[in-house]
Amino acid sequence: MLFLRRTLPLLIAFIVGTLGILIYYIPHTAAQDLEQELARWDRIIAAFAMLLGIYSLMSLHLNRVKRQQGGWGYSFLVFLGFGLMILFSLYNDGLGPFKPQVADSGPFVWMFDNVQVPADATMFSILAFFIASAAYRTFRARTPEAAILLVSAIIVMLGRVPIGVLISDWIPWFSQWLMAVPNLAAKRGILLGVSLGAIATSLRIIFGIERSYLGGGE
Amino acid sequence: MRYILLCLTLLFCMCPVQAQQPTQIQTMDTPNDAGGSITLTWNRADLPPKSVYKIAIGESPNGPFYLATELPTTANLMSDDPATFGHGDETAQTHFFNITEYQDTNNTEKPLKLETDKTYYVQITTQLPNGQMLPSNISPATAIQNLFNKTKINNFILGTVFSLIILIAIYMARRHEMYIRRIAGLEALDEALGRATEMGKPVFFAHGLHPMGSVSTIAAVNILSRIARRTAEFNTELKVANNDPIVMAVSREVVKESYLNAGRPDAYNDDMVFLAATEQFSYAAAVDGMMVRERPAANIMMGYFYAESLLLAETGANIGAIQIAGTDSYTQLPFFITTCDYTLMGEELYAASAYLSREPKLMGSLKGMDVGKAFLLLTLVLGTLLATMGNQTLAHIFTAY
Amino acid sequence: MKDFLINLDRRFIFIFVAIGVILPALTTFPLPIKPTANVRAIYNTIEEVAAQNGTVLISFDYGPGSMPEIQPMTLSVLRHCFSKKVKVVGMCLWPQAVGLVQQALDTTSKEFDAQYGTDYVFLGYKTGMHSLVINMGRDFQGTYPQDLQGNNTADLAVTQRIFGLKDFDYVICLAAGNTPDGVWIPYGQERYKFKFGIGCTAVMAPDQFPYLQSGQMNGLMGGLAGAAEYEKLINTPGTATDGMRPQSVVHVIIILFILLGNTIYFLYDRKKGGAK
Amino acid sequence: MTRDQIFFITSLFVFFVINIFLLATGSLSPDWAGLGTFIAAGITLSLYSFLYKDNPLFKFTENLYVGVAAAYTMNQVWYTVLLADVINPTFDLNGQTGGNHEWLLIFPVLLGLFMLTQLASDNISWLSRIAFAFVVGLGAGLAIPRTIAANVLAQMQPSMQPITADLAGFNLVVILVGVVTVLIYFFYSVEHTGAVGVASKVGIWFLMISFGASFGYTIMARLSLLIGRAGFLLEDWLNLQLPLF
Repeated sequence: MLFLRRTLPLLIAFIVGTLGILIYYIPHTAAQDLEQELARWDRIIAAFAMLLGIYSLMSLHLNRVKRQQGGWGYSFLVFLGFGLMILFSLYNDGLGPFKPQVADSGPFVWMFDNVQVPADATMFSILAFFIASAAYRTFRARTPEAAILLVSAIIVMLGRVPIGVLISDWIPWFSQWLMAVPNLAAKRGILLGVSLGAIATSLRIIFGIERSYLGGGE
Repeated sequence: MRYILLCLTLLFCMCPVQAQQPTQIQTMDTPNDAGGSITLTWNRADLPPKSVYKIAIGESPNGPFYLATELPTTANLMSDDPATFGHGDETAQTHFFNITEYQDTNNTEKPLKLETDKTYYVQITTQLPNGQMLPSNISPATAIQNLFNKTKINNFILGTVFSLIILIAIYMARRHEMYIRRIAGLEALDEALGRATEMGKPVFFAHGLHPMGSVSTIAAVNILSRIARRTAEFNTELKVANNDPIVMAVSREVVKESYLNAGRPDAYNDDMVFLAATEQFSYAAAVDGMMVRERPAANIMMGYFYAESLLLAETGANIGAIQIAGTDSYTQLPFFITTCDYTLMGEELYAASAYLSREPKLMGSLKGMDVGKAFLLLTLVLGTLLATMGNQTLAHIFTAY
Repeated sequence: MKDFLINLDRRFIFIFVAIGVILPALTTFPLPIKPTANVRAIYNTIEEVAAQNGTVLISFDYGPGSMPEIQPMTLSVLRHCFSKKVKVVGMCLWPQAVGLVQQALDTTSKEFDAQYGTDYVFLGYKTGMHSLVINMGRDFQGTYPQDLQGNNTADLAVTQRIFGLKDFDYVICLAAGNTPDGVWIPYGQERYKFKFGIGCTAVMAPDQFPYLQSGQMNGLMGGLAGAAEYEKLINTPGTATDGMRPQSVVHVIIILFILLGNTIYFLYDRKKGGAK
Repeated sequence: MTRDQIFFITSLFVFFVINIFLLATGSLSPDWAGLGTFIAAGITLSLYSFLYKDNPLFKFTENLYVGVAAAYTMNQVWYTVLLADVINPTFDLNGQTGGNHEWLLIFPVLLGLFMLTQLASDNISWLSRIAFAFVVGLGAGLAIPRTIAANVLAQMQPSMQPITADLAGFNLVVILVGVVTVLIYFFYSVEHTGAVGVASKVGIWFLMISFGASFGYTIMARLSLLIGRAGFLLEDWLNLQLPLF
């Protein structure tokens, strides 16, 4: 039984991982067809992974209601919103769930346009207010590094907006230079470092050194 | 004297040479592909403008030949495709063409695709503007499926070498101690915890929004275990606000273990590690509310944060708490840098985790990546110097074909 | 006065920002919008594709949270393509983009009388991210046998002769996340070497410059300013151009806040020893 | 009645008065679209109430939104993948797969169902590890050669160009110095003292300029989102014909 719980997953990760690497270098159609099939399987499993995300969100709220943890009353709203939207999704503007989805009319689209879009858009726009208050109260040049950061931010902000052009033609040019040279250099340095890190992590996964992604204890 | 001789010879070969049929013809399977294509190469010749190369292909040496393509005499030089033909000087003097299909004159609705593992016969004819045709001799070729893409040889070598370095480094890290430079962020962390003890106020900790499987959350939990040990020793109140039940469960284990190792099992209770809220903004609002009420002396944020980083850091700064942050989310780093006293940037979060946990897989990876960075760094400098002196070979080696 | 300035209530600043956004939106004052080279590169590439009446693939990877920045780009690029008879294939790597793109397609196709199936096709969302790009890279019609409405892609005029990513004349990615540098470049552009341009939120714009210089990307529209520049190029001003007025004013307000905050910090706050 | 409750009720009352006024003047149409704009404006304002204080109205709307968003994602996953890529090809439901049934799809579906067992009881949740091993292992394998090609090689070559004696050459030198010093900053085997210390100091300056750029751009992005919502409230809801003056 231990083979199934521990060794089999690591074996699968090793086989599938090494295949993923080697196929990149092999143009032969047999290898390319295998890569296509593996990628196709990956897409279908990814769909179930998204269902897992939704399923765990729902069970989280279910547990909150069962144990009446803080704010459990609001979890009913999650179920309300979810249930209503699922109903409209199945209704699919009259065609039912086994026909292609109707994306330009019907109650499902109405709910998306008038509940999800305003909520999601507003949620992110709240940050503009917090940025403004932080700009005044907390963004301090505490250290020389933070000072460089703030000066660079101010130049870039002025350069990207028409008012910068009105002040002087140099600002947009200098702001563009800041983006295309020092910013590029730092981002390329970070990118090279992060890429080596990503390769190291991938290697640890393939060779079974990294196991935390399997989750669920030993 | 020698100089004049040189001019004469030059003069001699400048005069219009009598045009002849294509020379140095070679046909071969097109490399680095899954078959279905034959490559034809022939020498570039000085031909009057508007002359054309016609390439014909047939299934038997003397059987019907069909037109594959017509090319102007200036097109398709080998130097256009360095991935396959390299960067030699001769590439600018030779033409090439990949034949993948031809037009069968009797059934004309769709061009016929070349079949793999079948021998075809190829002939190239120079057609001068006056219509004169100069055919070359016929040469056979067979398209086959290749097993290795030679244009990716630099990618393959770089990948294999770097992988070996990482795996060997991890293997060595298991055998004996490895040196890592001291991480300034961790000193700042100890100083902050010391200050919190003097002021007798709690220490807050937040993990970011990533799930337990993510590298950033693992690093955050490693750092939490060290903080918990310090708060156990200094008898300072620790509060860990979570937004993910699994991360909360793991954090409870880690904090309980740290209190045990510090010999203070009695000081630990489960309420120190709690679920503040599940959604991003409610989580930030809940933690902000607690911070304003309990006025912690230190606010520590480690892990992968999203837009809520600003809400937490701004409130922390306003209640005067010492703030230490560490994140590999590069979009949130600027907000931490301008609001916190010390920020672990990007990979420093992983380095701190390795420094604390001394886990072989983390130490080995870090050392292996250092070797990789040193190699890339030196190559860049050397490559630029050589390129400035006109030698592009290093730059050509490090090109993604 | 000093104490009032130092611990100014956060909500007072919120009101100030709200006014800074609403007032300029109510008025109109001319602001010079000069398209930069990176935005012009996308415009020119679409013009080239129009010259050989080619087909463009647009990947919409954003949600309502980034709509104010990316939706104007979607509208401008679609208007540009439809006005020049460039065939458009739309797809999404983010699920929430489907509803937003459907709206944009409906409005712009009516404006230019673009017919579904002959001028544009919308494939909707599929899971898989990198795996999806690997699949469609080599076998486009196998990955998308049907479009969002259920028609066979093999029968639609736009997608009939598209068998892989190399058959597209230009690939544009309008993204709020890291799908351009995390998915499209390593899993698509790296192998099929197609011309690749992107429009992204201002948050992601600075990270794209290494790819612009290396030639992996040939154009970039960054944030609302990028959208406004593109609207200027196709001279149909829209929400982005209107948004530039409040954007300019609020930028100045934020910059003044930072400067004011720091002067107070250096004059008074530092002695109090908030932090070292 | 606390100050907050009074403030809450008056703002609710004001909101309804405005809507009745809009309905009366015909700028809010009495059909589904009009109702939609009304609800959208209500949601926008109730979420903005978070700026005053985290309150029940905000939690009400946020949780409702979480439920709707989860169902929307599920809808896309069902229609465009499970139905279109699994059920139709397997059972030839829409008759567009030429009669052949792809029974081989049972394997990815099985692995997908294995993944769902992660939340089930312990004695079968280990099945999810097989599915995770496949997905994470394949992802790691596919990533390595492409990361080398797109993020290492393709980024090295443009930084190894000949230095010319003009602005372009100067830029290349600055970029080279920046990349090299940033790599040195993220170096852990050598103490940051002496020459390495100076190099990492220069590296931090480059990092700070690039973080400043990201910081400025992020501020621009968040402000654009606010401008977008203000545009919705002013033009779509209040139906003001801008510009007023």
